[in-house]
Amino acid sequence: MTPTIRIQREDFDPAAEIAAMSAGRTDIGAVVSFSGLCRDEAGTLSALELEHYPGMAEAEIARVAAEAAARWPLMGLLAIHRHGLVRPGEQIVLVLAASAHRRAAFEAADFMMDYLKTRAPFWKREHRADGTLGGWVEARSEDDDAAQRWTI
Amino acid sequence: MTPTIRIQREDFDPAAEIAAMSAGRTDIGAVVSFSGLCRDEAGTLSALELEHYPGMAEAEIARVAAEAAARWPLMGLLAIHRHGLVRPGEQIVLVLAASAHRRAAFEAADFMMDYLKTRAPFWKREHRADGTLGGWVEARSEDDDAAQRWTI
Amino acid sequence: MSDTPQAQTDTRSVKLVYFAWVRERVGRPEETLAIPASLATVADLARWLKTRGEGYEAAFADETVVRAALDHVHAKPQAPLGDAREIAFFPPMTGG
Amino acid sequence: MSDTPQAQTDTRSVKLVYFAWVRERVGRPEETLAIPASLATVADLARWLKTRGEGYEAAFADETVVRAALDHVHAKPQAPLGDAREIAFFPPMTGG
Repeated sequence: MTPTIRIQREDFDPAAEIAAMSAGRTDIGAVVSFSGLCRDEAGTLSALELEHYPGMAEAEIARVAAEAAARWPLMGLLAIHRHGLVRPGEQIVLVLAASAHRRAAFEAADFMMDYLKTRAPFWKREHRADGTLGGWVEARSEDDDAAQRWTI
Repeated sequence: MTPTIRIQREDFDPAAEIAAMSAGRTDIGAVVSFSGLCRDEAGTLSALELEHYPGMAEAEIARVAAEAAARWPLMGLLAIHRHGLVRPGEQIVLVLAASAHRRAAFEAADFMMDYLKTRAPFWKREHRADGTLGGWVEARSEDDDAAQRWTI
Repeated sequence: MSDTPQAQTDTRSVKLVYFAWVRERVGRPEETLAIPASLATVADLARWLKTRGEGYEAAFADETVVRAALDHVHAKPQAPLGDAREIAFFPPMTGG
Repeated sequence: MSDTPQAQTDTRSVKLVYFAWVRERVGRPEETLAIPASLATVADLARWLKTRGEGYEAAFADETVVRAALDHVHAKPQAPLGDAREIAFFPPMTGG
């Protein structure tokens, strides 16, 4: 099982990715998908700008994916993370995990998201609806707490 | 937020359901989907036959969904469960949960699946690849254990 | 009711429905029966059904396995039957 | 190295890259610098950078906040620089 990692400016199609992961296979019992979307923060946000560290972003997500693949019996694992400007309602991140049984698929997807949040080198900055440039989004300590649920 | 519950013989399209749940909304930050698929059990299975208790199936899933909606701040919740004959590689069940933040979406989808497994009145019987009718699938004690992770 | 002498002859009509291997062993998917009004709980009813023949005996052989629902709501063995109109018996669920 | 007298004059060339508000405060996305070979750890390098001007001082004001990576791998403040060719400094990540 080779994880698929993509860092891209373009939007993506979760449906196509889900279909591709299970196409022609009859040993997969569970597919969990997580889609992270840009919220408009009650109308105050016009876009999120996602800066990333090219090279390290791919490498770090690949390391987290390899860790997930070592911990759970996965039949498919995919992570797509966008960079650049993302508008409210648009997708930012997609994680898919497939396994014979649901517990592995749920836990692997949950684990991937916790580690993407705290280890993948991406930084969000707000562009406000009033045309001004907002600040950099601050890391949330609850994200660190979430990642620490997993012993790695 | 009114949960959507569907019990049907026909297949379903997770992509369309995911799209419908977030269409035109800019307050959703996370969508988790779970797709349960029919495995071929290393080629020994030709189909699963799903018997259900009409009326109670809808009512019970609606109760579990209402419990999930009371526990997590959800912006969308959907469960589709098929009955009748399902072939290897085909979908059996779909759960979608949407929220502002990922933790609620993950937990609600996970909770829904644990309770669908142990409380929704569906019974699986195997149709074997050699043409014989297999036995009724036995309930797994680990499914009960999974459901008991949640205090309700 | 069960402590009055006439109670044992009182009956009431309920619809019983069966699923999966309970249905197969009983030999029918549903039936409407006049059950003794003295049956207080789900377990009382299951024990009474067991006396109705081999199929029922096989279905309810292990009383701790068969599950029940009263009017579409899960019910434990000790649950009172109340005025339930439709009573279901079935194996542990295996959906999802 | 740091205990030999000549070490302080030895230098080696590294590529430094900065992201998000660290990049903004430093005033550039990257630079190649000759750094003293005596700098043993990530924290040593951060403290040395802080002496290079106001922008650096602002970027590294709170040493416990800025994160680092050595050749694309996360590194703690006490991590030895080793022979890393590309050293990155950035705020806590907020992707996902």
